Amino acid sequence: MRAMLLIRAVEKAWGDAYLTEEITGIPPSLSTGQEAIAAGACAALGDGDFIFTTHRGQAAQVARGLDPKRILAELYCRRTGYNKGKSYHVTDMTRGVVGMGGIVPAQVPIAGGMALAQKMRGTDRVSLAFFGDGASNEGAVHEAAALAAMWTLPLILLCENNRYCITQRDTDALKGPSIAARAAGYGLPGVVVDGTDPLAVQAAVAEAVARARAGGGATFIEAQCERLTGHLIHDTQPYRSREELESAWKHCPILLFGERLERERILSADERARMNREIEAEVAGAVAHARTQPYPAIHEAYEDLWA
Amino acid sequence: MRAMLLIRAVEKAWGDAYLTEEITGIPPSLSTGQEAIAAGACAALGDGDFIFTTHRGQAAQVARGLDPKRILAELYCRRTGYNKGKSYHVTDMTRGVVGMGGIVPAQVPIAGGMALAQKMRGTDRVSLAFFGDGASNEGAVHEAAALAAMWTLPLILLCENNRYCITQRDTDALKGPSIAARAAGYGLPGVVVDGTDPLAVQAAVAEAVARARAGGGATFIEAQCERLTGHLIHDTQPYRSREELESAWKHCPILLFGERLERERILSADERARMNREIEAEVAGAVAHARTQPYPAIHEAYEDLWA
Amino acid sequence: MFDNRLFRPGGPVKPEEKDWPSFRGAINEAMREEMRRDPLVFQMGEDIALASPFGVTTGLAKEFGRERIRDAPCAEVAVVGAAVGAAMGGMRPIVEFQFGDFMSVAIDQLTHQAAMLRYLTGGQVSVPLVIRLPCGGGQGAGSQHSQSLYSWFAHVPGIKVLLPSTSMDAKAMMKAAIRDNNPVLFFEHKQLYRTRWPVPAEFRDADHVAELGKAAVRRAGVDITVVATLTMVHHALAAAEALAAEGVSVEVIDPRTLVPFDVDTLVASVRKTGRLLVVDEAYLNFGIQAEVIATVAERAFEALKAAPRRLGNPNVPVPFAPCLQDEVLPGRARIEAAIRQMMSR
Amino acid sequence: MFDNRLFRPGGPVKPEEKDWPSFRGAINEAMREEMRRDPLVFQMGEDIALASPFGVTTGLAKEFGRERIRDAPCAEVAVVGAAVGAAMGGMRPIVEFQFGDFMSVAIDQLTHQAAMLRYLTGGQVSVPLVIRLPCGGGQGAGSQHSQSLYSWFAHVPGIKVLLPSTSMDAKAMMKAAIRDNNPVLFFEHKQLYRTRWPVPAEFRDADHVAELGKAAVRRAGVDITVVATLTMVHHALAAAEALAAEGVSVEVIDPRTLVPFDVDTLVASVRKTGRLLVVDEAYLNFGIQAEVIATVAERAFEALKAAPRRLGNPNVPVPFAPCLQDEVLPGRARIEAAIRQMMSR
Ligand SMILES: Cc1ncc(C[n+]2csc(CCOP(=O)(O)OP(=O)(O)O)c2C)c(N)n1
Ligand SMILES: Cc1ncc(C[n+]2csc(CCOP(=O)(O)OP(=O)(O)O)c2C)c(N)n1
Ligand SMILES: [Mg+2]
Ligand SMILES: [Mg+2]
Repeated sequence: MRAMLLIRAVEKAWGDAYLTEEITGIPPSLSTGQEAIAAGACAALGDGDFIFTTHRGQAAQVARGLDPKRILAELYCRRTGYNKGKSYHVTDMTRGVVGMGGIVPAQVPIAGGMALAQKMRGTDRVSLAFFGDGASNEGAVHEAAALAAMWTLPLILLCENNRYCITQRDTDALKGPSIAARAAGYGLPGVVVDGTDPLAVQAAVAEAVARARAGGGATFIEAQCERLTGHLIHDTQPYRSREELESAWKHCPILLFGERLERERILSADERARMNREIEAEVAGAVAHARTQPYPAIHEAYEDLWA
Repeated sequence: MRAMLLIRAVEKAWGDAYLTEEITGIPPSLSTGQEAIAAGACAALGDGDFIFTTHRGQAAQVARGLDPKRILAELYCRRTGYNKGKSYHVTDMTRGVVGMGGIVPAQVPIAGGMALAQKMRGTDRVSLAFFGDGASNEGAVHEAAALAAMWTLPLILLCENNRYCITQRDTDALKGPSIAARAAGYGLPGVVVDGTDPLAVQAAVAEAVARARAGGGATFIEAQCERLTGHLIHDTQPYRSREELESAWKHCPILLFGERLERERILSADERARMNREIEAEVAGAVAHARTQPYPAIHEAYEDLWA
Repeated sequence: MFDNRLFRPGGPVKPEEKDWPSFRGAINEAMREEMRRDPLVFQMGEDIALASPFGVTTGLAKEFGRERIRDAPCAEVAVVGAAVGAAMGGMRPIVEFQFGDFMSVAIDQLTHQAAMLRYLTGGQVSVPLVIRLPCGGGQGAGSQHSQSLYSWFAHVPGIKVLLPSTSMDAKAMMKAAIRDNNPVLFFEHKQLYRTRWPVPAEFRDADHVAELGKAAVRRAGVDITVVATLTMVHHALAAAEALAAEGVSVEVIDPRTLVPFDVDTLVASVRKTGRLLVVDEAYLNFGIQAEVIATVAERAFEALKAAPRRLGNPNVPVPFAPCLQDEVLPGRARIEAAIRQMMSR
Repeated sequence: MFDNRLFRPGGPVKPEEKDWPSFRGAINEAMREEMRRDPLVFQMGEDIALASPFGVTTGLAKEFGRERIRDAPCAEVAVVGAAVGAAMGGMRPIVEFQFGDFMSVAIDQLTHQAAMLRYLTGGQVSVPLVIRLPCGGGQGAGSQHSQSLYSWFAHVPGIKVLLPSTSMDAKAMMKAAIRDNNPVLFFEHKQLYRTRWPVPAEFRDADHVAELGKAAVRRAGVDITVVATLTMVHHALAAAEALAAEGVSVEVIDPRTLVPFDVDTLVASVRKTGRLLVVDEAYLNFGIQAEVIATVAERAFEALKAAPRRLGNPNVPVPFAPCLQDEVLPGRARIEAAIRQMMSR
């Protein structure tokens, strides 16, 4: 729960910074509605594992325990951000988080390569690639899935089906029974899971992790959810009806999980509110931190290209 | 039967020309063992339809009724060849034959585009793309299949599974139940057919053609056979055991179909031998023709680039 | 250093600009007119029907329907391939990429198929298609959304490469691209989309089509030739104005097309001025700037009075942080400095 | 016109050549030594274990096993991606393409991922990988199997580009490529594979590694500088011999690496000779030839006595028919003619 609330708070801070023109550039892409996937998936991973994120990657970065201060510093283009202001695809190799997403879904074959490295080096680490429903139609996913099957790689292909590829509805672009149904064609296990339920996602990923660690190879998971906000922050989703959006919001994972925790008397509404206040304070602190951080110096434009 | 014998004779002529060093350059890729697929598929197509061939495309060119004289003239690099000596991917737009194959399997998305053009122009023509088992792992096939499903294109994806991608056995590279099994993931019908039986191939393609003409969209067909000769003519297949090759030759489509026609008293062994002699004479004539044709003039190197 | 203030991509329209067509509007109008004229013209691209990424296709789906303005899936190999096949089948496709950088995933379909198929088949097919590639930096969009990769495509045979810099050219060149029987890449600098430009009367003439392969002399001068493309044309013009006050007369040449390339206008200019500066956002090493210099060195060697120079991205990815981004993009200030230095020798 | 007889790709080995290592054997030996030295080095490629397309990996699977010599499927995006990811995971992959042209399907993984990831992450990762790209024409292999596309890759930041032309360089540069911590493209001209070259003693030294970024002066001369790569080095040397008889002293420079590029050796040579001819099989327009000329025009303008010139493929696909193919490739005869013409002015 905490992870999901923190994700939403960090993203809100980023979105606000853009809307108030504190930061400029490419508009933020929020994962509102998808928080349970990142939270569930990261909860199933161990310390040495790797994740490869998308253009909508903040949820996973936060869920993997990265420091909101340094995430926001990056999004504020500061030199103390994780990537020194070089890109907003936040990366922290010490936590196995590789930020990608400029090219959809180039991270998937690379995650396969990381899995290959782990296998060849004899570790039991797994590599998990996030990608979207739209991305699933790209050849890169196909090739990476086939290779993972062929080489029995410890890879998890985690498709976040948030129903949209920008303005294109998944049902317009995908005519099979599900995206995970494609897994069978590669000889991989394919699983569809409720992406609004962090525990369901965690369970599915945990099973995939266990399979991978045991040398059983890759798993293709499709976590279905709803994209509640626009593709980018300035997208007001005119291509979706009011009814569609209203019903989508009923699938808000924070809402659903909050209700459930209340129902199951694990976390009361009050406790949740308190948790949220703490988180908001933490994020406000992170924003304040980011704002005071220095911008990169000009000469840094020429650094970090060559090893 | 005639088509299959003619294919093999034309290819033999090409192979011989290379082995005797009459022609140089990239070694010929013969489709020995695969003749039934081209013969069956082309028999199911109508006059206005289109086929997109592979690097192993002579079988389909011959089966589609192209003139062996001009095919061989092209392979002999003469200016009266179909492509004026510019490439060995023999093309004849008047017969809807597009020769491709330099880049595996770039022809598949393009065949999809031809299908789109036919659909938009309101014709009932279909577009058929050949590609191999190895090629099926390329992203281009995935993307084209998904697009064909999405736009209900009159396209036939005809995978010739000859068991090998150069030296790589299909079972090493493909871990699903079959290549056609991938079709389901796109929401396309997928069919596995015996690629050594021309009538079975013809029936499967005819059904796909009927579906496409009726507006029912694309079909994915996998025709399974054996590659009897090497990947290229100089490949002696040291990576295959003698037993494997011997058992593969039992699947020679010409042998099998010949036996069947004999059994069913449609074509006796004598008649077949006569047919073959006629064909050999025809091909010998085509070779003689090709040899006498002029080479392109130097200035032709600079022609045909811009429209 | 890139001077973002030179264009106001946002902000209110100034009174005098009211009747000037915007750059993106000009492309839209060209496509609209050509789609009206020729029912074989159609478009494919991600989100072009419902929410055109940069507003270039806005309104077209309403007029022409979703069959001719086709929302494409995120599958660029299939989409470019579909364009190649459709073109061979007699259609005239236009493909939009959201960012031109993404062409990186579909280059084979462009350079080995679209561009080569006519040659390979001995002239049996033609492949009339237009690919629209938003390019350029300055929007803080990061390394993979800010590039100007035309040097790649101008290098290989069979592809026309267009770089419009004004509304008039955007319209007339787009019309020429659509009517051309070859694969054409149409690069659209994102910083230009919302700019507005005064246009001559023929802008309104639906039959006015640009002749491809003619450079424009944007400003006549006698001391130095500056060759610039896209936004850099305007940076160069601003620099030229500033230098005019110092008594330096700058000629600004906008090649407009890289393939075909107008060697004659370039050579004539350098024969007059004797000095050459080439400015482009492309990566500097092995970029189009080198070709311009090499062409002049070969064809107008005796006319050169001083070493030619070039400006461009100094071969690093365009960084995300605006302060770093602006550092690696050329612009008015750098052009002025370079000209001053060249004139002082 | 391309002179195929300059190298005998087939045919019996001449007696004096017996102890000379072949070009492909040199690459093989470099990879073997490095794989022995460093267990993290491994290879992926189509058919590299069982029937190496050009024989470069022959025998390696036997020594190192099928895990380290991995037969890859026909899926170049996945394979290059696997190399990038494996490199980030601490391995040192070498990838073979059967023909370098096929890189066209996987460029994004190279230029936007392998080359950019270090920069984008602020230096957190490094991507040590080698991609071997057989290139060049002359074998009658057709338009999509005969190209020399390094101009593309030298243009974008983050990739080293190597063009070895002798057995010694092939070995020492391959070793340097494997030990380098950046993405490296290793272009192998197919006409060179079976050629044999005399080598100095350090060829046998497993610790001898080339310093990347140092051009070789293949022949000293005072009248004209010829810059040539790969097979063209040898065509240029043959032309130089012929011209020596006519009293023309030709200096032949082999840059060996395009990125990093040795500007100093080039400039020093032209300062001495005053004349420059650049020869390469690359398409001429917007190709690497232009960069060499532009560099000299910028850095050694005053030294130039005559207009520089360049030879290359005149921007058509390499046709299938040998007679047409030979027409579009440069070679010894054209080099001689160009030099004669340049000296006669
Ligand atoms: C190769 C490539 N094509 C297109 C894009 C443009 N693009 C950026 S995000 C996006 C949407 C992808 O949709 P999906 O995979 O469903 O992810 P979501 O945005 O829904 O998280 C697209 C098409 C890109 N970045 N790269
Ligand atoms: C993109 C690309 N990768 C690799 C190759 C090299 N290649 C040529 S033919 C071939 C074999 C393809 O196998 P398959 O699709 O099964 O066809 P087959 O040769 O068996 O007919 C390969 C890998 C190529 N031409 N293009
Ligand atoms: Mg989505
Ligand atoms: Mg095969």
